[in-house]
Amino acid sequence: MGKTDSVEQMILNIPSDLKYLGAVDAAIQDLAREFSFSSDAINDVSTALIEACSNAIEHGNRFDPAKRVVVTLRFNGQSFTACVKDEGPGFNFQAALDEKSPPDPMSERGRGLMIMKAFTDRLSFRYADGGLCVELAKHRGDDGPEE
Amino acid sequence: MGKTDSVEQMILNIPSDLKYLGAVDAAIQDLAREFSFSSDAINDVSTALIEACSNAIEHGNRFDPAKRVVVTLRFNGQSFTACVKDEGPGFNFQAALDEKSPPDPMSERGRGLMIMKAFTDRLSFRYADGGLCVELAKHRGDDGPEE
Amino acid sequence: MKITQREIGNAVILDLNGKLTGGPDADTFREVFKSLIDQGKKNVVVNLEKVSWINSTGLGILISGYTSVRRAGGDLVVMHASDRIESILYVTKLNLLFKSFESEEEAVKSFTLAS
Amino acid sequence: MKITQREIGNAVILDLNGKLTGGPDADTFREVFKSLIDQGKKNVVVNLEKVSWINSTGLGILISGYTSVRRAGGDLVVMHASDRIESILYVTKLNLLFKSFESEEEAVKSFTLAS
Ligand SMILES: Nc1ncnc2c1ncn2[C@@H]1O[C@H](COP(=O)(O)OP(=O)(O)O)[C@@H](O)[C@H]1O
Ligand SMILES: Nc1ncnc2c1ncn2[C@@H]1O[C@H](COP(=O)(O)OP(=O)(O)O)[C@@H](O)[C@H]1O
Repeated sequence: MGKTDSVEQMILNIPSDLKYLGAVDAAIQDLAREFSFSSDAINDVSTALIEACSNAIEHGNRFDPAKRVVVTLRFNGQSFTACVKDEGPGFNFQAALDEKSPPDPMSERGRGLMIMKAFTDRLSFRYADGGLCVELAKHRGDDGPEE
Repeated sequence: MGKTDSVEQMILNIPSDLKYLGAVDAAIQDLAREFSFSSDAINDVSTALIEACSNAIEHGNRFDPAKRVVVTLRFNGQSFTACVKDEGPGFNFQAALDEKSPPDPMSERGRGLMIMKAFTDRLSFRYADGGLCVELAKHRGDDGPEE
Repeated sequence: MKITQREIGNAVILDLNGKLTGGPDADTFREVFKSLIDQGKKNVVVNLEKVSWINSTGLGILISGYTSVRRAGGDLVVMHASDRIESILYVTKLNLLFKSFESEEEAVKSFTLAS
Repeated sequence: MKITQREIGNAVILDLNGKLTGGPDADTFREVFKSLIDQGKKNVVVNLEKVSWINSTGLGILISGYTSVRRAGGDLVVMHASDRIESILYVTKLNLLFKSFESEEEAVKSFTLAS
């Protein structure tokens, strides 16, 4: 049974509403377990993915009920990649990615990108189909030390 | 914030592979909890939905890796509806729905429709976009006795 | 789905872990039962405690196990089924086919009483 | 998210249940803290045992609670955080801000030692 990359993918399409984050989290956790990810790696990908979805809902779509967030999950033998696409204008992600100093410890915001960077092996942004797409990648984590 | 029916929906698009059923199950369970379904109703919709997806993968798409199953979940205040769409030729669902006698107790197959009927308030089939769509509906179950 | 096997008295306990959905699971299950019967072990308790859910194909797998041990003069019972699985057994009337127990002790004792 | 409140000695324990994600949760949380401080209760243990996950907005909610009790001369600590939540606290260095305890006893005792 020949399997291509596009075959082994699950797509979740949700409204711009935080209520749906739990369903995304539950789905990615089950799938990562199904693909034999280590429990640390399962936690890491779920955390990073939920963070990307939160930003897409809040900053990308600004909770606009008419806009959608589309999450594409791809597993192959060793790793997982995800794309979280919103319908927003995007932002200066290069500056944000280059930012090295952590936010003020007492600040209530500004830790999302830091979390996504810490819990993935690769994090990138691109514009696609009239929205921003955040791409995350993570190794399955059975043959190397977890961070 | 005006909400229409199409807004409050989540769409899951999976390959024709049983590995993905767990992610669908996990998502529907979390969402039903989020929408305050009773725990009996949560179990019932999950069971019926998984059964519909199993049939779509096995009988509809015959495990063809190039074919997809698209699950649309809709919640409103009181109830849940789902559509499970495959890319297969369909079957004589009217005869199957009219069937009143249970399968032979020792038969290893033939209990899927019976389960879907038992765990939903409404079950129907229709053809759409070159495939079969199974529609399930279930009340949220807090103000009436469970079956 | 993972299956681990242990014995108490004249009963074999199969601890299942995962989801029971057909596909590759069906073959694994059939092989386990074949090998049990070859060894003359025919009283089987299927522990569903760690089975999060089951579909109708999964029920078929249980029935195939049931059929093979009955043919060999034994029995199959289940234990620790969740509410969700209990209600599926009830709706399909499979609760009339294989007994369902809440404790391992009762499940194991059921074979002694029957024989 | 549900919040229930109980007291042990001079500590208030907030048992959270659900996901900590911002939105309406943030307002609920702020009101709870406002009312606690109005009553002069400023040593708070946030029980995360039943919190399945948290995002960065949820962290912000914890920080806002922390800020308000510290301003009132009290403290906020967390307990029973899952591995997943612990690793988020670690990565964001918030483990340096609020202490995390594995037992309720230790969490409650932390206030007596500090004051
Ligand atoms: N999907 C997005 N669309 C638009 N802007 C975004 C998106 N994701 C992040 N941003 C911008 O990057 C900033 C930093 O994001 P983040 O580190 O997650 O912190 P926070 O969400 O708490 O502000 C946000 O305040 C926002 O301006
Ligand atoms: N999505 C579908 N596409 C085509 N045929 C279907 C579909 N769902 C059910 N069927 C047909 O209905 C029959 C009965 O289904 P079911 O009651 O679920 O039992 P089982 O799946 O064990 O055969 C199937 O054997 C199949 O022929």
